[in-house]
Order: sequence, then structure tokens, then C-alpha cells
Amino acid sequence: MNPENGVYVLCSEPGSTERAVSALLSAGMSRSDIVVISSVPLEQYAQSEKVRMPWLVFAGAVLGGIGGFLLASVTQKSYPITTGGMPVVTLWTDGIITYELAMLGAILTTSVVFLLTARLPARNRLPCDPQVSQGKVMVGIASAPDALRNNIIERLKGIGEIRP
Amino acid sequence: MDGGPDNRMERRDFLKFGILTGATATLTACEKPAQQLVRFVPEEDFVPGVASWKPSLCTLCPAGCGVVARIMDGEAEVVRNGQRGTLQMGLAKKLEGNPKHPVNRGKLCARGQAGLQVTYHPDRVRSPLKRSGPRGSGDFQEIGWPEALSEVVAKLEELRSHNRPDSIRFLTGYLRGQSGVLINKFLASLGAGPALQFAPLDEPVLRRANLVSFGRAALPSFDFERSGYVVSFGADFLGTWNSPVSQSIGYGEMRRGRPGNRGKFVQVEQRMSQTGANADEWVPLPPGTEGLLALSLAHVIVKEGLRPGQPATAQSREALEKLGNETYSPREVANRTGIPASRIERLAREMAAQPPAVALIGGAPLAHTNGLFNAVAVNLLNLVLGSIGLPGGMFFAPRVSTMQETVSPNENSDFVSQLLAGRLEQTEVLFLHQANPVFSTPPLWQVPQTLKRIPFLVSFSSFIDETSVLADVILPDHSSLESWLDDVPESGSSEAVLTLAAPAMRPLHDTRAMPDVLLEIAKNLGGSVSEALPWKTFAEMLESSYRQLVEAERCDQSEGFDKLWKKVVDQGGWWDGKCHVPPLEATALSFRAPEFVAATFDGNEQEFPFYFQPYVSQAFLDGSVAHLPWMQELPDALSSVTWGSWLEVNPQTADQLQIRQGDLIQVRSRHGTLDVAAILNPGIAFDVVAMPMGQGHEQFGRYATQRGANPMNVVAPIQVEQVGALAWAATRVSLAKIGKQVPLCVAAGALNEKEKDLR
Amino acid sequence: MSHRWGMAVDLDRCTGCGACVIACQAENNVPTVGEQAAQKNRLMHWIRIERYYESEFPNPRVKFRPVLCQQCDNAPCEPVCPTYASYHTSEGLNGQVYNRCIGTRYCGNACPYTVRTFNFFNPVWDKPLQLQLNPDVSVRPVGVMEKCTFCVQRIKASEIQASAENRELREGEPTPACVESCGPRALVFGDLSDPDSEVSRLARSPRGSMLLGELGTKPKITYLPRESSDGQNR
Amino acid sequence: MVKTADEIQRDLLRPVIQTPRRAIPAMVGLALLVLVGFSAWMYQVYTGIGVAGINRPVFWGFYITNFVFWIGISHAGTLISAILRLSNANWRRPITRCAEVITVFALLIGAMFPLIHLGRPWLAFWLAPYPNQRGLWPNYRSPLLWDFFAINTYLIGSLIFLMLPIIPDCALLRDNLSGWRSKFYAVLCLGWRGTQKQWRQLEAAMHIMAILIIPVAVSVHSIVSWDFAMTPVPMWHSTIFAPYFVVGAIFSGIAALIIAMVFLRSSLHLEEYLNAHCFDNLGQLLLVMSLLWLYFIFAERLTTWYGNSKSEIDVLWLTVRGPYRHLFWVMVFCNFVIPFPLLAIKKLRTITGTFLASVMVVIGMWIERYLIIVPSLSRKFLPYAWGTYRPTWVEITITGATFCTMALLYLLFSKLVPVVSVWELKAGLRE
Repeated sequence: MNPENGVYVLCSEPGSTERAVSALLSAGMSRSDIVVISSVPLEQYAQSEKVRMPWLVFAGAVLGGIGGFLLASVTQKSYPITTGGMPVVTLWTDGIITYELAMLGAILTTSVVFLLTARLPARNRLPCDPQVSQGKVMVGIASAPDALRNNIIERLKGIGEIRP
Repeated sequence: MDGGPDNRMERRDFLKFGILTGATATLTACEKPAQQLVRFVPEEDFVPGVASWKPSLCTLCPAGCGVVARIMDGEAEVVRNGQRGTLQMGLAKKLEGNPKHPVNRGKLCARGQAGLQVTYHPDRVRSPLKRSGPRGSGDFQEIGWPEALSEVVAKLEELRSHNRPDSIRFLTGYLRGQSGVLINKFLASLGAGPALQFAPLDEPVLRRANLVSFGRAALPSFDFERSGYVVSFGADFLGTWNSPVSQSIGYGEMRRGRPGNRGKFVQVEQRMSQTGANADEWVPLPPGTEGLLALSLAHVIVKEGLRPGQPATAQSREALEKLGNETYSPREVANRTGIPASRIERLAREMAAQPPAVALIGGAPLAHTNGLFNAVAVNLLNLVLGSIGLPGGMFFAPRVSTMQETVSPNENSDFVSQLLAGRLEQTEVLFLHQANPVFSTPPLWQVPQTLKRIPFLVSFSSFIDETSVLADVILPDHSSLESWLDDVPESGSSEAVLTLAAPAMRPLHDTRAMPDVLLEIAKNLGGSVSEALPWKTFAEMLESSYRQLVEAERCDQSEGFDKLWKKVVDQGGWWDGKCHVPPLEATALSFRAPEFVAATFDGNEQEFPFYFQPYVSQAFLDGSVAHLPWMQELPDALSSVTWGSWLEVNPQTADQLQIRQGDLIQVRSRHGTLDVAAILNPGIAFDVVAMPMGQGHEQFGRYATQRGANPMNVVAPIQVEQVGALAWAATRVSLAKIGKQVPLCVAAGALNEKEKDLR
Repeated sequence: MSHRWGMAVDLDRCTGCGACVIACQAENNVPTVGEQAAQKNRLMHWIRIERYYESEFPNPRVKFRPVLCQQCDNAPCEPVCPTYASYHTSEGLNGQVYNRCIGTRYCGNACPYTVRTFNFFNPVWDKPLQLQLNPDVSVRPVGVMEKCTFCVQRIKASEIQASAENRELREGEPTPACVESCGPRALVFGDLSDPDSEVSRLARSPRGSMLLGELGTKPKITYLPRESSDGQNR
Repeated sequence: MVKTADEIQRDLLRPVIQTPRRAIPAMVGLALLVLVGFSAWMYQVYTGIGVAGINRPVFWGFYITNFVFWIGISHAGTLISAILRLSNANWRRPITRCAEVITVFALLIGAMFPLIHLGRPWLAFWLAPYPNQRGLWPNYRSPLLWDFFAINTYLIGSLIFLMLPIIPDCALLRDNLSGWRSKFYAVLCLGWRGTQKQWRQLEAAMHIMAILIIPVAVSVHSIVSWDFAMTPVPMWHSTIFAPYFVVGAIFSGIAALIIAMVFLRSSLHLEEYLNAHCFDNLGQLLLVMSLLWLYFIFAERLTTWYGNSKSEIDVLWLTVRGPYRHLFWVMVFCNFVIPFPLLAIKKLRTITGTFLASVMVVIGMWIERYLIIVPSLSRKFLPYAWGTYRPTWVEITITGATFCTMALLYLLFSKLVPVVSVWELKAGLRE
């Protein structure tokens, strides 16, 4: 899909946002096609898709933990050091390393997963309008099928100015 | 170890060559002196990195312990015939006791081990010096040996031509062994008087007492290994007194060497010494009353008939009768000493009950005006205890007839009496050797002034100290590790001992051994003098002296003298191996009955409320080893102070005077004042203040100069009756706070081990 | 068989003379720190003689106690070192590898006996005093912890000697410098794994006790206390 | 009065868009002071650690005190903001970011001190486990290794925790600025658009981070406490240390946060945002922590006193009665006696009140760290080896410089990013 196909309308107040969305729906667009861009989160327009993040994070934690344990115990063995019979590996202390690296794993996974799911850093796929930062909301379709394009523009007229 | 003569020849050529190349190198090299250093060809053979042990002799105190030096090769900066350069040579790395030596049997005290630093001391005199500034200014210029020697010889020639040989004097510390013989021979050949002696650590009073009691002006030895009971009157015999190492060895055995039979040890003193700290019972009493206590103990033993049988001559019997005298009854003595009569009796009975019991005396009790009385009294106590010349008692080390042992000075050879009699005034030339009277005498004796009046002073000192700084010419001696040495330990061994040591290492600097210098001077003087001293080197003289010894002692010469000589050199001396406590000859027990004399003190009690008690410092002795950094940093056994000197005050006394630890105190006697930091010492009498000797040097290398205070500055110039030695414990002082805190280096973080400090 | 080096200190023999202190300083190239550092409690001696007054004049009692590294079997200094600089040798000594030390001084804090010393500056020996240095012992640079090693260089030397002559070590070899110098033989060194050695016998003595044994550090030095005498002023 | 979204945006972006007067000279001044501290450190590295006052037996002094102190401060932030986020407390919105910033910077500073205090700092990298030719591997039984891992984890975690919510604000700046600055923020915001998908993922991520960061923070200060508790040193070898340290850390953290907020509101004119309401709430938190702190120190001392083992009681009396008593009672006053009324009485729990209390607490907590470390070391088991400790000018200079570093970093940050999260505040309006 190429950005040129995008059709958007700038809405200044909540009501108009509402109308814009319904207009697009009536134009035969599905909710998942509709893009709502705002400077603050608008729960009501968020697509109700599953968030898998926690599970991934847990997996990351497990990986980190295993990594930590191996780092602490196995690698010590691979560097033989005279300790006159004193322990080189002790479970108690390895526990601490394991724990810290598990948490690190979780933290890193979280940020990675976030960047991936939020498609960041992003190429300019979507239009960017300074007015959004001034509080306006931009509603539209990332790529409108040419057939429907004019129809959509028709319906959105009067709600706000059309982009592009 | 050196190869044959031809080999040596070859070496010398190498040496020349080495210097040549070195010189040319310097011409081409840039001007930095560091790069002008020549690399000499090694003078000896050694296996790199492999240590060898060579016997030597500790010269830091009169005990005369045998040592072994660990020699390993190393790179040293040396001077060889006027040329500085680096040399791969054998270097002493560590000193330890000579295991074969009968006196110290492989053990060595802290000072002895620090003797290593004398050789390597950064402030050693590295070449002959000629005074370039006014006397005492410390300005010297380096000169070569020929110049220095010719100067001295010229002076001597002049005096002999003017026929005033008696104006040549020689001041030294101890006259012992062949070096002593050589010095006196040298003086005699010049027609000069006997060598003057000044040795602060010597015990002239004790010698005199022993002369009186036993007919021998010698220091005693003790057989502690077998003693059951030891009473020490102020003698720091485990730290600094007499032969501390051998005495410590005996002490250890007395305590734990005989399972089930632990000898008891009682110390009698006013200030707890390192030795006193080890006592089972510590008996304080007023200074100067030690003799009384001794006689009182004897009194009880005699009265109660507890005395073991001992052959007694008429005089000693008479002396014993005198003991019955009421003056010495516990009651009387209790009044004078403040020690309960019951305690005196108890001690006496204990002694008699734990034979063999022995008594000894040293330190402060001998430095009171009545020191001689105290010493004789203790000798009498020993007689009563039956500990003289018997196992577990006191005895005199056997002598080797042909060898000169310590010469105890008479009034002609005693520096102090000569000084006070004004006999030094007409002296023209004075040789100074191993003696620092300027530091160790009270200022009122005016030693520096007297020395300054002498036109020509020649010092053999290795360091610029208070005395050698006055010298016109300094002919630096080798360190003990670099020279041939011999010694006759006076005490500490029950067998006859002669210590002899070849040089353990080659000299570092442009120095020469004192005896060799004397021989060279004699050679230059020629005539009768050189005839009287036929030897080329001191080593030669030593060897010939041992030839005489072999004759006299009728040693087995089956394998020839050379073998025996080699054995002597390898093991570091000669001892007959017959270990025994020699009984004293019958004449020995000819006692003169001691007449009680009270000690007098300088300064009245009101103005000067405190007895001032200097003591021989564990680290510095009389100050002769204060220049060694290891010693400066050795925490004192009791005060735990390093790098300084201090005044010990009883905490209660300090409270009354509002003195806190570290406060700067002005100590004032009738003759002077000194400022020193206070240390609170729970082990000292309320009316006594004590101070270690050895610090407060005006001049003594970078580590000791201007550090701490010298107790001599307040010591009154009064002498021990009938002996004339300085009574250094007979001064009273007053204390005044200056109102300044001194940052003392106290190693101990606390006074005791309980929850809080004692006070 | 491997040795277990230990020491016995008979306080009834110790006279507090300080010979051991200098012996150690000479043998192990322990630097002198000078007056300023001494004021700051920065003495470097590996063995010190503790002096404690137990009562006051007129009946003062003093206790001397030589304290050196106790070579604990269960040493608090070892596990805390992040770089294995302080570690347990196969002969049970508390080793200190100077090159590994990065100077956290953690071991110094952990040691209950305060016997570890730290190089606050690079050591200096005024020329030619450096000639006294023992070539068998490395000189420690600034920022490095050091401690008593039981004169490990002497131990190794005599072990090599013995193996060269293929024999077992004899009683009395090796001997650390402090023990060598001790006149009254208060310090006794030897192999604890040999039940007949003098040190083992002393360690078994009923008089024997461990310094701060209650901390569970399992020291290899046994202290035999001084016999307390009743005889004070009856 | 409630501000509109536009007003909020204007107020909060102002300090970033146009540099406030007095900011530049302040930064320069601080930078100079930091430089002084740094050169003091270089002097120490060059001459040897001996220029510090440490000695035997007090091997640790000012540096480790600062280490514990700053790591403690770092708990301000993250912990507070995390807890408040989870509890979804609305008054959190203006303060979370200042808090998180404190965490990151305090951690950076705190982590410096183990390096500064090393005898051979140039070998510090030997602590890191990586394949090497030394044939050596760090000793995982050493608490210092635990520190190494814990602090790294915490630093990364809190950094991410700080950065995530900054992204949308960077987008804001991109749109509100022009020229290179706009481009600069365009990069920083990673091309953020603000689609509902992004918003949702962001909030989910923040939620998880908040959950993760709390146990990490707790573990970090527990491990710092174990640096001490693992050694048989009187009054260190204690099981109470971990929670004791964590509480102390949060305590000093909140105080630091309050102080920072006071400076921000006055210097950046954020009076309406960092308002009395926030301070009142934080004040109450601080009050709770103060009481908790009192409880812990009492529990610790009581056990020691009751146990009455010689070495421990020595240290106890040393601090309470001995030479350290002055410091000890100053600490008690700073941490409880003064803050308690200021925070407990509603009338006094004003902005000034909480500010005063916080200053006291920060001072008090620094002294507490000092009193934990130095007296115990100076009175270990063998009295002969007891010692004292006196800091030198080097230690004092470096310590002072770290506070300047904190201020400087904070100032720079507030110039770079709005210290109050704009979008979160706007979002807050709609509830």
C-alpha cells in the first residue's frame, strides 16, 4: 500500500471524530482499517485485539534466568581456579545472578516487544500533521481502494478538512 | 672461593678493560651522570639467584651475638678506586642468628636483624671527608684516602717530633678482641696513653660490684634454663640488658621447657619494663631502695635457716652475720620501701622453696648514687641463695687465656673520669671510634666544648652524628658486614666463645676498615711503630692470633692449622664445645659486707616532685641504632609508639595535672628542660616519670635527626658513689603542660581488652 | 601427601621483644611507611605484638599477644574477593595474589583479626636501601592488599629441596622468619597433618585455644595462654 | 482551576522551547564544580588512594558511604512512580518523570563510587565476566559481583522505564519546533505517530515495566546491604540489613524527589502542576517511611543491645555514647524528630514544610550510611587494632562534586525534555 492512497480528515472536537468514524464505517470500511491518530490515547477507538506482551516477557525472563545460571556456573567451571577445596560454584549466590539476569531479560524483552508491536522506529508510512499535536484528531484510512476513494472523501467532507 | 692467582691476574685485566670501555662509553654518551656509570666486572663467583649463608657478628650491642647473613647476587652501585659504577655482587639480604653460636644459638633480636640497614643506609659516609666549614656545621668535602691518610700521618709525625706523643688519644666504645689489642698496640707504639672508653650501655657499677664480691670486673651470665626462681632488680634482661637473646632463650625454657616445673619470675622496679611485663609478680618500690629489699630477703632466708649449703669463706661468713642486723629486718625495710613485711617474708620463703633461685640487677638501680650498694647487696643475696657458679644460678663465662676479653676501663682509660679530671685539655689529636659521648652525656659535662678545644679530631664513624660532625677528618669504617671482625662475648655462654667473621660482602662505598687504616698509618709512620705492628692487614693479625690460641689451648692439630682456621672462618668463630657452668674459684666468694647508703637525688622534692627515669629503649638502645628506619617504625613493646619519643606518666598523676595522652609536656630539672609528648602508662609509679633513651638526635641521618627529645638534656651530672659513672636515674623533675597536642604515632588502638579503657 | 601448615603461639614464652616483627619485615620486603602514615594507622607489619594492660599500678598486669594472619580454614577474607586475589591454596593457606588484586579492600574489612595491610601508596626505599630487598618475594605496588604468607617462599624452597633429595620434609623445615628469630621459642611452626609434629602436639594441648574461635573461622594458629599467677600482694 | 490541554502543553514545553534565563550561568557554574571534583579524583588516581583518609582498620570511608547513599536516592524515583502507576493514582501524573530522572542519574553517580574507591581503578574491568587471557573469572561468591549485576540491571531497567513515556513528548516537540531541533526530536521520537495501536502498546509496556522494576529496585538495595551483612563485622553481620537498607533507600529517595520538585516548580514555573496536592501526598509517604525507618533502627539496636556480645556492644556504645554520639543524635533528629511533626501535622505539611523535612532526611540518611560503615570498622574484634577515620579534602571535594553533578544533569535534562510528562497530564484531564 502506498501513502498516496491514504485519506484522512482532521477533527477538532470529539463529536466530529465520532462522526468521521461512523462515516467511514458507513462507507464500508471495517473498524480495523480505520486509523485514529491523536496526541493522547483514546481508549474508545483502540482496536480490541489481544495483547500478548506478558507471555513474551515471561519467556524473556526465563531465557535470561537460564543465561544467568549458565554464565554463573558453567563458565566458572571452564576457568579452573585453585581454591583449595573451597567451592567455586554455590547455588545460593548463583541464585542472585540468575535472578538479576532473569529480570534483565524480562526488561529487554518488554522494550523490544513494544518497539516491534508499535512498529517503531517507523518509516513515514502514515501522514504527520502538526495540528495533531495541537489536540486535533486525525481519522482516516491508511490506503483507500480507488473504487471507494471518492465516495469516502464525499462522506468526510464537512466534518473537517481532508488530507491529503 | 676466589680462583688461583693467575685467574685473579686475569680478572684485574678485565677490571681495567671494564673501566676503559666504561670511560669511552661516557665520552660518547650524553652528559647525564646516570649514563656515565661504569659496569665493573664481578669480583667474586656466585650462582645467580642462589642464596648462601655467611657468618658474621652483630656489633650493635655488647652481647656480641653471632649472626649469619643471607647472601644473594644483585646489582649495586659501588665505588672502586675512585670510580663510581654498577657491580654484580653478593649482597646481604637478611641477618639471622648463627645456629652454631653458643651465645644466641640461631636466634636474633629485632635490633640485630635491623643491623642489615646499617650497611645499606642512605646516609652512610661514602668516602673520606675533610671538614670545610666551622666545627659542627656539618660542612665536609670529599677527599681521597691518600690525602686523608697523609693529613693524619703528618699530624702524628709533628706531635712525635715535638715529642708530645701523650697528647694523642683514642676514644672508643668497647675494647674487645684483636681490634682492641690492635688499638692499644698502636697507641703504645706511638708512646700514647691507653685508649679511652665510653660505652653508655656498659655497667661499670656492676663490674665494680663483681670485682668487690667475686674478684672479677665482668658482667655475669645466668643459667635460667635450670632456674626455679628468678628475681630481677630493674634488669631489662629480656629486652636490652647484658645478653638479651641468650637470656630470652633461657627464659623460655625456664617457663615451659620443663613440663610440670614452671619457674617463677619476680621483677622489682618502679616503671614496668618489657621484661617486667612478663613477671609473675611485679614489686614496685621507691628508687634506690632495691639493695635494701635484696638484703632483707637475704635476712629472712638466713634468719629462718632456709639457706642451702654453700661453701663460705671467712669474709662471707662475716657478711652473713652482718645480715642479721636489724636494719635489714622486713619490718625496718617495710618502712623504707613501703612493701609489707609479710610480702618480703613470703617472697624470701618462695625463693628458698623453689631452688635454684637467682637474683640479678641492672638498669636504674645501678644508676642511683648508691648503685654500688644495690649491686653488692644483690650479689650477697645470690650468695645466700647459693646460686653462685651453680646450675640454675649466675656465673661468669669461661675465658680463653690468650684472647683479650672486654677491658674494663680504669681511671686512666675511662673517658668520663678523664674528661671530668680535665685530662683531655692538653690532647692534640683525638681518634673517635664507635662512641658518641656528645649525645649520651649531660650537657653540663660540656663534652662538645671540650672536643671543640682539641685541635685535631679524626673520626672513623660511618655516619655523621653529634660527635663525628665535630671531626676534622672522617675516615669512614666498613660496615660490620663488609669487614673482618672478631669479638669475645663477655656473657651469655657457658662455654668459652670467640667470634670471628670474614667479610660477608664486598664494600659498597669508598670506605676502609678501622684496623686496616691503623695498620696503614703505622706503615706510613714507619720506624718503631711499623715494627710494633708487623701485619699487612687485620685479617693477617687475626690469623696469627689464632695460631697463638691453638698453641695455648693445645687444640688437636692433627689436620693442621689451616684446616682449623678454615673451620673457624666457616662457622663464624671458635668455641670449645664443652658446655658447663664453671664454678667460681674459692676467692670469688670473698665478700665485703655492704654498708647501707641511701640514694640521693638531684633537686628537692617540693620543686621537683617526680623521679625522672630514663631507660634504655627497646628499639634504639642508647640511641646508637636510632638511625635505622625499621627500628624507628617498630612499635615500642609497652607504649606501642613509633617514630618518636615520649614521657610515661601514670594515668592518675596525669588526671591530677590534667594531662591527656599526646599533650606536650615541659620536663624541667635543675639543669635543663625538654619538651616531650605524654603517654599514659598504667604500669608506672605515681611519683615516677620515665622516658626512653635514643631519640632527640641533633645529627644522625635522615630518619633520626631532630626526632623526639633526648633525656640527657635534663639528667643531672651526678655520679655513682665510689664508681664515678653517671647516675642517670638520680634526677628529680617537674612537669608543666605547654598546652599543645603532639600527633603521636600510637599503634595500639586501646589500652586493654575489656569493654572500656582502664580509666 | 599434602601439608597443612599451622602455628602455635605460647604466650607463656613470649616476651614481647619484637624480633618477629622485624624478621618478617626483612624477609617479606614489608615497607616502612614513615611518620605521617604511621600517625594514620597505616603501619604495614604483617605480624604485630598486641599489648594489653589488664590492671593498674601498683599491680599492673600486661599481656603480649603476637597476631599474624591466622590462615583460617574458613576464612572470611576469601569469598568476598571479586577477583580471586585472596584464595585458598591447596595447602590450606590463605593466599593473596597481588597481581589479581584491584584494591576493593573488602578482604581487609572482612578479616576479624585486622591482619591484612594495604599499600596506600607505592612503597619507597631510599637508595641504596633497596639492596636489602629479598629477591624471592615480590614488592607490592600501590592499591594492593598484602598479608602474612607463612613465608610461603621458604615453604616452597624447602619442599623443592626435599623433593630434589627425594625425601619427606623434616621437623623444623620450613621455618618462617618470625619463628626463626624467636628467642624464647614462643612461636612454633609445623605441619598439622603430621600428628607427631611439635605444633600438632601443642595444638592438642588442653591450654590451647583459638583467637576469636567463636566466629567459626577455624584458624590454624593455636594460642597457649600465659599462666596467670595468683601472687599479687597477699 | 483546571487548565486546558493547550495551556498545559504551552506551560510544559516552554522551558524546552525557549531556554529560561539564569539556566546557562547555572550550568556553567555547576560544570566547573564538577570539573574540580573530577580533577581531585584524577589527583587521587595519580598519587595513590592514600590521599583519602582511609586507613587500617577503616578501609572504607566516604566513598562507600556515598555509594550507598546515591544508590539509595535512586530508589526514589522508579519505585515511587512504579507504585503510583500500578495503583493508578492520578496525582502521580506530574511527578513520575522527575522521579524517574532522579533514579537514572543517582544510579550513574552511585555506580561511580566503587570505581573511585578502588586501589587500582584502571583494573576495574576485571569485575566483568568476559572471556579473557588472564585465565581468571570473577568470583560469584563476592557480593561486589552481585552489585555489578544488580546495578547494571537496574540502570538499564530504569533507563527504559524513563525513556518509553518520553517518546510521545518528543513527537510533540517535533511538531512544535522547527529547523534542526524539530529534526532532532523527530529522530528521538522514532517516528511516533500516535495511532491507537501505539498508544495501547505503550501503556501495556509501561504497565509491565512498572511491575518489573519494583522487585529489581528492592533486590538492588538488598544486595548493597549484603556488601556489609556478608562479613563478620560487628553490627554489619545482621539479617535485618536488607529490608533496613531498602526502607532507608525509599525514605531518602522520596526526600530527594521532593527537593527536586521544589526546585523545578520555582525555576520552571510549574507551580500549578507540581502543586501542594502532590507535596501533601508525598509528605504523607515520607512520614510513613520515617516511622518505618525509626522502627528498623530501633529493632536493629535493640537486638544488638539485648544480645550484648562484646564486640557488637562496643560499636553500639561507640555510636550512641562514644565519639560518634553527636553524629548519631543529629541523624535521629534529621530522620525523625524534626520531620515527624513537620509531616504529621496537616498545617505544617505545606510545600515549605515537606521541603524542610526532606532536606533534613537527606542529610540524616547520609549520616546514617556513614554511621553504619565507619564505627563498625573502627571497632573490630581486637582492641589493639582499633582505629579512627578522618576524611581528607580529596574525599570531601569528590563528594561535594557529585551533588553538583546531580544538579547539572538534572538541569540539562529539563532543558532537553519536559520534566513533566505532557501527554500523561493531558490524558489525565479526560478523567
